[in-house]
Amino acid sequence: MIKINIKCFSQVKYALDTDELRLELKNGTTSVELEKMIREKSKGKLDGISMRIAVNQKYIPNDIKLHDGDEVAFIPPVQGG
Amino acid sequence: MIKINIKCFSQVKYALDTDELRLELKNGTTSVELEKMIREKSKGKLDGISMRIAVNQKYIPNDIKLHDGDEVAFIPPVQGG
Amino acid sequence: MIKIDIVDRPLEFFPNDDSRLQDGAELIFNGRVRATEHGDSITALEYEQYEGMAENELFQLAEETCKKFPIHDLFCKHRVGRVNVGETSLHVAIWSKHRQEGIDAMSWFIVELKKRVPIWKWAIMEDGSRIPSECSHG
Amino acid sequence: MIKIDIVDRPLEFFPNDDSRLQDGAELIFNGRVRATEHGDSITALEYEQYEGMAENELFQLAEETCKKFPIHDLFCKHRVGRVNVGETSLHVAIWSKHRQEGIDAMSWFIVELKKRVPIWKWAIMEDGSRIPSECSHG
Repeated sequence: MIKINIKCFSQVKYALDTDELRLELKNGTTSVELEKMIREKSKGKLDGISMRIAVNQKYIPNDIKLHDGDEVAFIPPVQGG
Repeated sequence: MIKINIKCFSQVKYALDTDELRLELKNGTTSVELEKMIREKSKGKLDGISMRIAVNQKYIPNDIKLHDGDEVAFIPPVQGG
Repeated sequence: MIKIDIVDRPLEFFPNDDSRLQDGAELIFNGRVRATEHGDSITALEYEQYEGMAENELFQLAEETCKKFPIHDLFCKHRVGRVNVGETSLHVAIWSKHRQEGIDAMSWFIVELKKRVPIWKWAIMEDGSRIPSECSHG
Repeated sequence: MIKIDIVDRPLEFFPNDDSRLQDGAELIFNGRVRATEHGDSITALEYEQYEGMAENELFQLAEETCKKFPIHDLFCKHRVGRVNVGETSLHVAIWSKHRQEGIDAMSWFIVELKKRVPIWKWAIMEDGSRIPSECSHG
Protein backbone atom coordinates (compact mmCIF):
# COMPACT_ATOMS: atom_id res chain seq x y z
CA MET A 1 0.00 0.00 0.00
CA ILE A 2 1.07 3.63 -0.53
CA LYS A 3 0.07 6.65 1.51
CA ILE A 4 -0.98 9.69 -0.54
CA ASN A 5 -1.64 13.20 0.70
CA ILE A 6 -4.25 15.08 -1.32
CA LYS A 7 -4.46 18.87 -1.17
CA CYS A 8 -7.86 20.37 -1.93
CA PHE A 9 -8.39 23.89 -3.23
CA SER A 10 -11.23 26.04 -4.51
CA GLN A 11 -14.02 23.96 -6.03
CA VAL A 12 -12.41 20.70 -4.93
CA LYS A 13 -12.29 21.94 -1.34
CA TYR A 14 -15.88 23.16 -1.69
CA ALA A 15 -17.10 19.86 -3.15
CA LEU A 16 -15.31 17.61 -0.64
CA ASP A 17 -15.62 20.07 2.27
CA THR A 18 -12.02 19.52 3.34
CA ASP A 19 -8.55 21.04 2.90
CA GLU A 20 -6.74 17.77 2.80
CA LEU A 21 -7.31 14.02 2.42
CA ARG A 22 -4.97 11.20 3.38
CA LEU A 23 -5.61 7.97 1.51
CA GLU A 24 -4.00 4.55 1.49
CA LEU A 25 -3.97 3.14 -2.02
CA LYS A 26 -2.91 -0.06 -3.72
CA ASN A 27 0.64 -0.12 -5.05
CA GLY A 28 0.68 1.02 -8.65
CA THR A 29 -2.36 3.27 -8.44
CA THR A 30 -2.09 6.00 -11.09
CA SER A 31 -2.96 9.69 -10.98
CA VAL A 32 -5.92 9.21 -13.32
CA GLU A 33 -7.29 6.36 -11.17
CA LEU A 34 -7.03 8.61 -8.13
CA GLU A 35 -8.86 11.39 -9.99
CA LYS A 36 -11.70 8.95 -10.67
CA MET A 37 -11.95 8.11 -6.96
CA ILE A 38 -12.01 11.79 -6.02
CA ARG A 39 -14.74 12.52 -8.56
CA GLU A 40 -16.81 9.65 -7.16
CA LYS A 41 -16.22 10.90 -3.62
CA SER A 42 -17.64 14.29 -4.62
CA LYS A 43 -21.01 12.70 -5.55
CA GLY A 44 -21.31 14.64 -8.79
CA LYS A 45 -20.22 18.00 -7.40
CA LEU A 46 -17.08 17.95 -9.57
CA ASP A 47 -18.93 17.02 -12.77
CA GLY A 48 -18.15 19.47 -15.53
CA ILE A 49 -15.15 20.89 -13.70
CA SER A 50 -11.87 20.32 -15.50
CA MET A 51 -8.87 19.59 -13.30
CA ARG A 52 -5.15 19.44 -13.96
CA ILE A 53 -3.11 17.16 -11.74
CA ALA A 54 -0.04 18.26 -9.79
CA VAL A 55 2.18 15.69 -8.12
CA ASN A 56 4.67 17.00 -5.56
CA GLN A 57 3.77 20.54 -6.59
CA LYS A 58 4.46 20.09 -10.32
CA TYR A 59 1.90 19.76 -13.10
CA ILE A 60 2.19 16.35 -14.72
CA PRO A 61 1.64 16.10 -18.47
CA ASN A 62 0.60 12.42 -18.51
CA ASP A 63 -0.89 9.77 -16.28
CA ILE A 64 1.80 8.52 -13.87
CA LYS A 65 2.11 5.88 -11.16
CA LEU A 66 1.92 7.35 -7.67
CA HIS A 67 4.48 6.60 -4.99
CA ASP A 68 4.34 6.35 -1.22
CA GLY A 69 4.40 9.85 0.32
CA ASP A 70 3.35 11.71 -2.85
CA GLU A 71 1.47 14.97 -2.49
CA VAL A 72 -1.28 15.21 -5.11
CA ALA A 73 -3.51 18.16 -6.00
CA PHE A 74 -6.38 18.26 -8.46
CA ILE A 75 -6.16 21.79 -9.77
CA PRO A 76 -9.45 23.31 -10.94
CA PRO A 77 -9.18 26.30 -13.34
CA VAL A 78 -6.95 28.85 -11.62
CA GLN A 79 -8.07 32.43 -11.05
CA GLY A 80 -5.10 34.50 -9.98
CA GLY A 81 -4.63 38.12 -10.92
CA MET B 1 0.73 93.65 -45.83
CA ILE B 2 0.12 91.14 -43.02
CA LYS B 3 2.19 90.62 -39.88
CA ILE B 4 2.96 86.98 -39.07
CA ASN B 5 4.52 85.63 -35.91
CA ILE B 6 6.59 82.48 -36.48
CA LYS B 7 7.40 80.17 -33.55
CA CYS B 8 10.56 78.08 -33.95
CA PHE B 9 11.16 74.77 -32.17
CA SER B 10 13.71 71.99 -32.18
CA GLN B 11 15.49 71.69 -35.51
CA VAL B 12 13.84 74.83 -36.87
CA LYS B 13 15.11 76.80 -33.88
CA TYR B 14 18.52 75.20 -34.32
CA ALA B 15 18.66 75.95 -38.04
CA LEU B 16 17.47 79.56 -37.78
CA ASP B 17 19.10 80.17 -34.38
CA THR B 18 16.03 81.93 -33.03
CA ASP B 19 12.89 81.21 -31.00
CA GLU B 20 10.67 83.49 -32.94
CA LEU B 21 10.50 85.45 -36.19
CA ARG B 22 8.19 88.33 -37.04
CA LEU B 23 7.68 88.85 -40.75
CA GLU B 24 5.64 91.25 -42.86
CA LEU B 25 4.25 89.48 -45.89
CA LYS B 26 2.19 90.37 -48.93
CA ASN B 27 -1.58 89.99 -48.54
CA GLY B 28 -2.63 86.53 -49.65
CA THR B 29 0.63 84.79 -48.81
CA THR B 30 -0.08 81.09 -48.13
CA SER B 31 1.34 78.72 -45.55
CA VAL B 32 3.25 76.77 -48.18
CA GLU B 33 4.79 79.95 -49.60
CA LEU B 34 5.91 80.90 -46.11
CA GLU B 35 7.43 77.44 -45.63
CA LYS B 36 9.46 77.97 -48.80
CA MET B 37 10.77 81.30 -47.44
CA ILE B 38 11.72 79.66 -44.14
CA ARG B 39 13.55 76.83 -45.87
CA GLU B 40 15.49 79.38 -47.96
CA LYS B 41 16.31 81.38 -44.85
CA SER B 42 17.82 78.22 -43.27
CA LYS B 43 20.37 77.96 -46.10
CA GLY B 44 19.90 74.25 -46.53
CA LYS B 45 19.86 73.38 -42.83
CA LEU B 46 16.22 72.28 -43.06
CA ASP B 47 16.74 70.13 -46.17
CA GLY B 48 15.45 66.62 -45.61
CA ILE B 49 13.50 67.62 -42.50
CA SER B 50 9.76 67.15 -42.89
CA MET B 51 7.59 69.76 -41.22
CA ARG B 52 3.89 69.99 -40.51
CA ILE B 53 2.39 73.45 -40.33
CA ALA B 54 0.35 74.73 -37.39
CA VAL B 55 -1.58 77.99 -37.69
CA ASN B 56 -2.81 79.52 -34.46
CA GLN B 57 -1.79 76.35 -32.62
CA LYS B 58 -3.74 73.92 -34.82
CA TYR B 59 -2.31 71.60 -37.46
CA ILE B 60 -3.66 72.58 -40.89
CA PRO B 61 -4.42 69.78 -43.34
CA ASN B 62 -4.04 71.88 -46.51
CA ASP B 63 -2.32 74.98 -47.77
CA ILE B 64 -4.21 78.06 -46.52
CA LYS B 65 -4.01 81.82 -46.90
CA LEU B 66 -2.45 83.52 -43.91
CA HIS B 67 -4.06 86.45 -42.14
CA ASP B 68 -2.74 89.44 -40.24
CA GLY B 69 -1.74 88.43 -36.71
CA ASP B 70 -1.54 84.69 -37.40
CA GLU B 71 0.85 82.59 -35.32
CA VAL B 72 2.57 80.00 -37.50
CA ALA B 73 4.82 77.11 -36.48
CA PHE B 74 6.69 74.69 -38.72
CA ILE B 75 6.60 71.51 -36.71
CA PRO B 76 9.50 69.11 -37.26
CA PRO B 77 8.90 65.47 -36.25
CA VAL B 78 7.80 65.53 -32.62
CA GLN B 79 9.60 63.54 -29.93
CA GLY B 80 7.49 63.53 -26.80
CA GLY B 81 7.31 60.62 -24.39
CA MET C 1 16.33 40.44 -12.41
CA ILE C 2 13.23 38.79 -11.05
CA LYS C 3 11.41 39.39 -7.77
CA ILE C 4 8.38 37.34 -6.79
CA ASP C 5 6.39 37.73 -3.63
CA ILE C 6 3.10 36.26 -2.43
CA VAL C 7 1.87 38.07 0.66
CA ASP C 8 -1.22 38.04 2.88
CA ARG C 9 -1.33 41.74 3.66
CA PRO C 10 -1.96 44.92 1.66
CA LEU C 11 0.59 45.20 -1.13
CA GLU C 12 3.33 47.78 -0.90
CA PHE C 13 4.14 48.93 -4.39
CA PHE C 14 7.70 48.82 -5.65
CA PRO C 15 9.24 52.22 -4.84
CA ASN C 16 10.16 54.75 -7.49
CA ASP C 17 13.72 54.23 -8.72
CA ASP C 18 15.41 56.93 -10.80
CA SER C 19 18.74 55.12 -10.90
CA ARG C 20 18.06 52.92 -13.95
CA LEU C 21 20.24 54.00 -16.88
CA GLN C 22 19.00 51.84 -19.75
CA ASP C 23 15.30 51.33 -18.97
CA GLY C 24 13.38 53.77 -21.11
CA ALA C 25 10.09 52.06 -20.34
CA GLU C 26 8.58 51.17 -16.98
CA LEU C 27 5.19 49.49 -17.13
CA ILE C 28 3.14 48.75 -14.04
CA PHE C 29 -0.06 46.75 -13.84
CA ASN C 30 -2.27 46.69 -10.77
CA GLY C 31 -5.15 44.24 -10.72
CA ARG C 32 -7.83 45.50 -8.36
CA VAL C 33 -10.91 43.81 -6.91
CA ARG C 34 -14.12 45.01 -8.56
CA ALA C 35 -17.38 45.36 -6.65
CA THR C 36 -19.09 42.79 -8.89
CA GLU C 37 -18.12 39.21 -9.65
CA HIS C 38 -20.09 37.38 -12.33
CA GLY C 39 -22.85 39.98 -11.95
CA ASP C 40 -23.20 39.62 -8.17
CA SER C 41 -22.26 42.34 -5.68
CA ILE C 42 -19.36 41.36 -3.48
CA THR C 43 -17.58 43.04 -0.58
CA ALA C 44 -14.24 41.30 -1.04
CA LEU C 45 -12.44 38.42 -2.69
CA GLU C 46 -10.48 35.92 -0.72
CA TYR C 47 -7.50 34.59 -2.63
CA GLU C 48 -6.42 31.05 -1.88
CA GLN C 49 -3.02 29.75 -2.98
CA TYR C 50 -1.37 26.38 -3.24
CA GLU C 51 1.46 27.37 -0.94
CA GLY C 52 4.86 26.64 -2.40
CA MET C 53 3.65 25.66 -5.83
CA ALA C 54 2.07 29.09 -6.49
CA GLU C 55 5.34 30.88 -5.79
CA ASN C 56 7.36 28.36 -7.80
CA GLU C 57 5.05 28.59 -10.80
CA LEU C 58 5.10 32.38 -10.63
CA PHE C 59 8.88 32.48 -10.51
CA GLN C 60 9.22 30.03 -13.38
CA LEU C 61 6.73 32.05 -15.44
CA ALA C 62 8.69 35.25 -14.74
CA GLU C 63 11.86 33.51 -15.94
CA GLU C 64 10.14 32.35 -19.12
CA THR C 65 8.85 35.87 -19.72
CA CYS C 66 12.34 37.33 -19.39
CA LYS C 67 13.65 34.78 -21.90
CA LYS C 68 10.81 35.23 -24.38
CA PHE C 69 10.86 39.05 -24.42
CA PRO C 70 13.83 41.45 -24.42
CA ILE C 71 13.02 42.98 -21.04
CA HIS C 72 15.43 43.74 -18.21
CA ASP C 73 13.50 43.15 -15.00
CA LEU C 74 10.17 41.73 -13.86
CA PHE C 75 8.88 42.24 -10.32
CA CYS C 76 5.58 40.72 -9.20
CA LYS C 77 3.59 40.68 -5.98
CA HIS C 78 0.39 38.71 -5.54
CA ARG C 79 -1.78 39.12 -2.50
CA VAL C 80 -3.62 36.21 -0.86
CA GLY C 81 -6.27 36.16 1.85
CA ARG C 82 -9.07 38.69 1.99
CA VAL C 83 -8.76 41.60 -0.44
CA ASN C 84 -11.45 44.25 -0.17
CA VAL C 85 -13.14 45.84 -3.16
CA GLY C 86 -10.85 48.51 -4.65
CA GLU C 87 -7.64 47.04 -3.24
CA THR C 88 -4.81 45.64 -5.35
CA SER C 89 -4.43 41.87 -5.61
CA LEU C 90 -1.71 41.81 -8.28
CA HIS C 91 1.16 44.27 -8.78
CA VAL C 92 3.53 43.71 -11.72
CA ALA C 93 6.34 45.99 -12.87
CA ILE C 94 8.39 45.45 -16.02
CA TRP C 95 11.40 47.47 -17.15
CA SER C 96 12.68 47.43 -20.71
CA LYS C 97 14.64 49.54 -23.14
CA HIS C 98 11.61 50.31 -25.27
CA ARG C 99 7.89 50.44 -24.69
CA GLN C 100 6.49 47.78 -26.97
CA GLU C 101 8.48 44.86 -25.61
CA GLY C 102 7.35 45.78 -22.08
CA ILE C 103 3.71 45.88 -23.17
CA ASP C 104 3.98 42.54 -24.97
CA ALA C 105 5.71 40.94 -21.99
CA MET C 106 3.11 42.29 -19.54
CA SER C 107 0.23 40.96 -21.67
CA TRP C 108 1.73 37.51 -21.99
CA PHE C 109 2.82 37.27 -18.36
CA ILE C 110 -0.68 37.99 -17.05
CA VAL C 111 -2.42 35.71 -19.56
CA GLU C 112 -0.13 32.86 -18.52
CA LEU C 113 -0.45 33.67 -14.81
CA LYS C 114 -4.20 33.24 -15.18
CA LYS C 115 -3.66 29.85 -16.82
CA ARG C 116 -1.16 28.16 -14.56
CA VAL C 117 -0.41 29.79 -11.22
CA PRO C 118 -2.44 27.88 -8.60
CA ILE C 119 -4.32 30.75 -6.99
CA TRP C 120 -8.11 30.90 -6.70
CA LYS C 121 -10.73 33.42 -5.73
CA TRP C 122 -13.53 32.99 -3.24
CA ALA C 123 -16.25 35.61 -3.43
CA ILE C 124 -17.30 37.17 -0.12
CA MET C 125 -20.93 38.07 -0.78
CA GLU C 126 -22.85 40.94 0.81
CA ASP C 127 -24.56 38.48 3.17
CA GLY C 128 -21.16 37.27 4.39
CA SER C 129 -21.25 33.90 2.61
CA ARG C 130 -18.08 32.64 0.96
CA ILE C 131 -18.14 30.64 -2.28
CA PRO C 132 -15.63 29.70 -4.97
CA SER C 133 -15.79 32.47 -7.53
CA GLU C 134 -16.78 30.16 -10.39
CA CYS C 135 -19.84 28.92 -8.50
CA SER C 136 -21.25 32.34 -7.78
CA HIS C 137 -23.36 32.53 -10.91
CA GLY C 138 -24.99 29.22 -10.37
CA MET D 1 -12.29 61.46 -16.56
CA ILE D 2 -9.21 63.02 -18.08
CA LYS D 3 -6.34 64.83 -16.38
CA ILE D 4 -3.53 66.37 -18.39
CA ASP D 5 -0.56 68.21 -17.00
CA ILE D 6 2.66 69.50 -18.52
CA VAL D 7 5.11 70.53 -15.83
CA ASP D 8 8.71 71.74 -15.64
CA ARG D 9 9.67 69.98 -12.41
CA PRO D 10 10.10 66.34 -11.34
CA LEU D 11 6.83 64.45 -11.84
CA GLU D 12 4.78 63.47 -8.84
CA PHE D 13 3.07 60.21 -9.64
CA PHE D 14 -0.68 59.89 -9.24
CA PRO D 15 -1.30 58.63 -5.70
CA ASN D 16 -2.62 55.15 -4.98
CA ASP D 17 -6.42 55.13 -4.88
CA ASP D 18 -8.25 52.11 -3.43
CA SER D 19 -11.69 53.71 -3.77
CA ARG D 20 -12.40 52.68 -7.36
CA LEU D 21 -15.21 50.11 -7.47
CA GLN D 22 -15.37 49.09 -11.11
CA ASP D 23 -11.76 49.42 -12.29
CA GLY D 24 -10.28 45.94 -12.27
CA ALA D 25 -7.24 47.07 -14.23
CA GLU D 26 -4.88 49.94 -13.53
CA LEU D 27 -2.05 50.35 -16.01
CA ILE D 28 0.76 52.83 -15.52
CA PHE D 29 3.48 53.72 -17.97
CA ASN D 30 6.55 55.73 -17.04
CA GLY D 31 8.84 56.86 -19.83
CA ARG D 32 12.33 57.41 -18.44
CA VAL D 33 15.41 59.07 -19.92
CA ARG D 34 18.05 56.55 -21.00
CA ALA D 35 21.77 57.25 -20.73
CA THR D 36 22.22 56.86 -24.49
CA GLU D 37 20.49 58.70 -27.30
CA HIS D 38 21.16 57.49 -30.85
CA GLY D 39 24.24 55.70 -29.56
CA ASP D 40 25.77 58.74 -27.85
CA SER D 41 26.15 59.08 -24.08
CA ILE D 42 24.03 61.85 -22.64
CA THR D 43 23.59 63.27 -19.15
CA ALA D 44 20.06 64.55 -19.64
CA LEU D 45 17.39 65.41 -22.14
CA GLU D 46 15.82 68.80 -22.30
CA TYR D 47 12.19 68.66 -23.42
CA GLU D 48 10.89 71.65 -25.33
CA GLN D 49 7.16 72.18 -25.80
CA TYR D 50 5.01 74.40 -27.98
CA GLU D 51 3.29 75.98 -25.00
CA GLY D 52 -0.48 75.89 -25.25
CA MET D 53 -0.63 73.69 -28.32
CA ALA D 54 1.15 70.77 -26.60
CA GLU D 55 -1.38 70.72 -23.76
CA ASN D 56 -4.33 71.12 -26.14
CA GLU D 57 -3.14 68.31 -28.41
CA LEU D 58 -2.52 66.07 -25.42
CA PHE D 59 -5.98 66.72 -24.02
CA GLN D 60 -7.64 66.13 -27.38
CA LEU D 61 -5.69 62.89 -27.81
CA ALA D 62 -6.79 61.72 -24.34
CA GLU D 63 -10.40 62.44 -25.28
CA GLU D 64 -10.05 60.47 -28.51
CA THR D 65 -8.49 57.56 -26.59
CA CYS D 66 -11.40 57.48 -24.14
CA LYS D 67 -13.85 57.39 -27.07
CA LYS D 68 -11.97 54.77 -29.04
CA PHE D 69 -11.42 52.33 -26.14
CA PRO D 70 -13.79 51.30 -23.33
CA ILE D 71 -11.66 52.77 -20.55
CA HIS D 72 -12.84 54.81 -17.58
CA ASP D 73 -10.08 57.32 -16.87
CA LEU D 74 -6.84 58.52 -18.42
CA PHE D 75 -4.39 60.70 -16.48
CA CYS D 76 -1.18 61.95 -18.10
CA LYS D 77 1.72 64.11 -16.99
CA HIS D 78 4.54 65.16 -19.29
CA ARG D 79 7.63 66.86 -18.02
CA VAL D 80 9.42 69.64 -19.90
CA GLY D 81 12.77 71.30 -19.30
CA ARG D 82 15.83 69.35 -18.21
CA VAL D 83 15.20 65.71 -17.27
CA ASN D 84 18.23 63.82 -16.00
CA VAL D 85 19.05 60.27 -17.02
CA GLY D 86 16.83 57.84 -15.07
CA GLU D 87 14.09 60.37 -14.35
CA THR D 88 10.55 60.10 -15.66
CA SER D 89 9.51 62.34 -18.54
CA LEU D 90 6.07 60.79 -19.17
CA HIS D 91 3.63 59.33 -16.63
CA VAL D 92 0.38 57.84 -17.91
CA ALA D 93 -2.27 55.98 -15.89
CA ILE D 94 -5.30 54.25 -17.40
CA TRP D 95 -8.15 52.63 -15.49
CA SER D 96 -10.53 50.14 -17.10
CA LYS D 97 -12.81 47.28 -16.21
CA HIS D 98 -10.57 44.68 -17.81
CA ARG D 99 -6.89 44.47 -18.62
CA GLN D 100 -6.78 44.17 -22.39
CA GLU D 101 -8.67 47.37 -23.18
CA GLY D 102 -6.31 49.29 -20.89
CA ILE D 103 -3.26 47.81 -22.62
CA ASP D 104 -4.64 48.59 -26.07
CA ALA D 105 -5.52 52.14 -25.05
CA MET D 106 -2.07 52.72 -23.52
CA SER D 107 -0.33 51.47 -26.68
CA TRP D 108 -2.38 53.65 -28.98
CA PHE D 109 -2.21 56.75 -26.77
CA ILE D 110 1.59 56.72 -26.64
CA VAL D 111 2.02 55.95 -30.34
CA GLU D 112 -0.22 58.91 -31.18
CA LEU D 113 1.45 61.17 -28.60
CA LYS D 114 4.73 60.54 -30.37
CA LYS D 115 3.14 61.52 -33.69
CA ARG D 116 1.32 64.70 -32.88
CA VAL D 117 1.99 66.34 -29.52
CA PRO D 118 4.47 69.19 -30.19
CA ILE D 119 7.19 68.30 -27.71
CA TRP D 120 10.83 67.80 -28.69
CA LYS D 121 13.99 66.52 -27.09
CA TRP D 122 17.36 68.23 -26.94
CA ALA D 123 20.23 66.00 -25.95
CA ILE D 124 22.57 67.35 -23.27
CA MET D 125 25.86 65.72 -24.12
CA GLU D 126 28.62 64.80 -21.70
CA ASP D 127 30.63 67.86 -22.80
CA GLY D 128 27.66 70.09 -21.95
CA SER D 129 26.63 70.85 -25.52
CA ARG D 130 22.94 70.90 -26.37
CA ILE D 131 21.61 69.68 -29.72
CA PRO D 132 18.23 68.63 -31.10
CA SER D 133 17.95 64.92 -30.47
CA GLU D 134 17.58 64.01 -34.14
CA CYS D 135 20.88 65.72 -35.02
CA SER D 136 22.94 63.86 -32.44
CA HIS D 137 23.92 61.01 -34.72
CA GLY D 138 24.36 63.23 -37.78
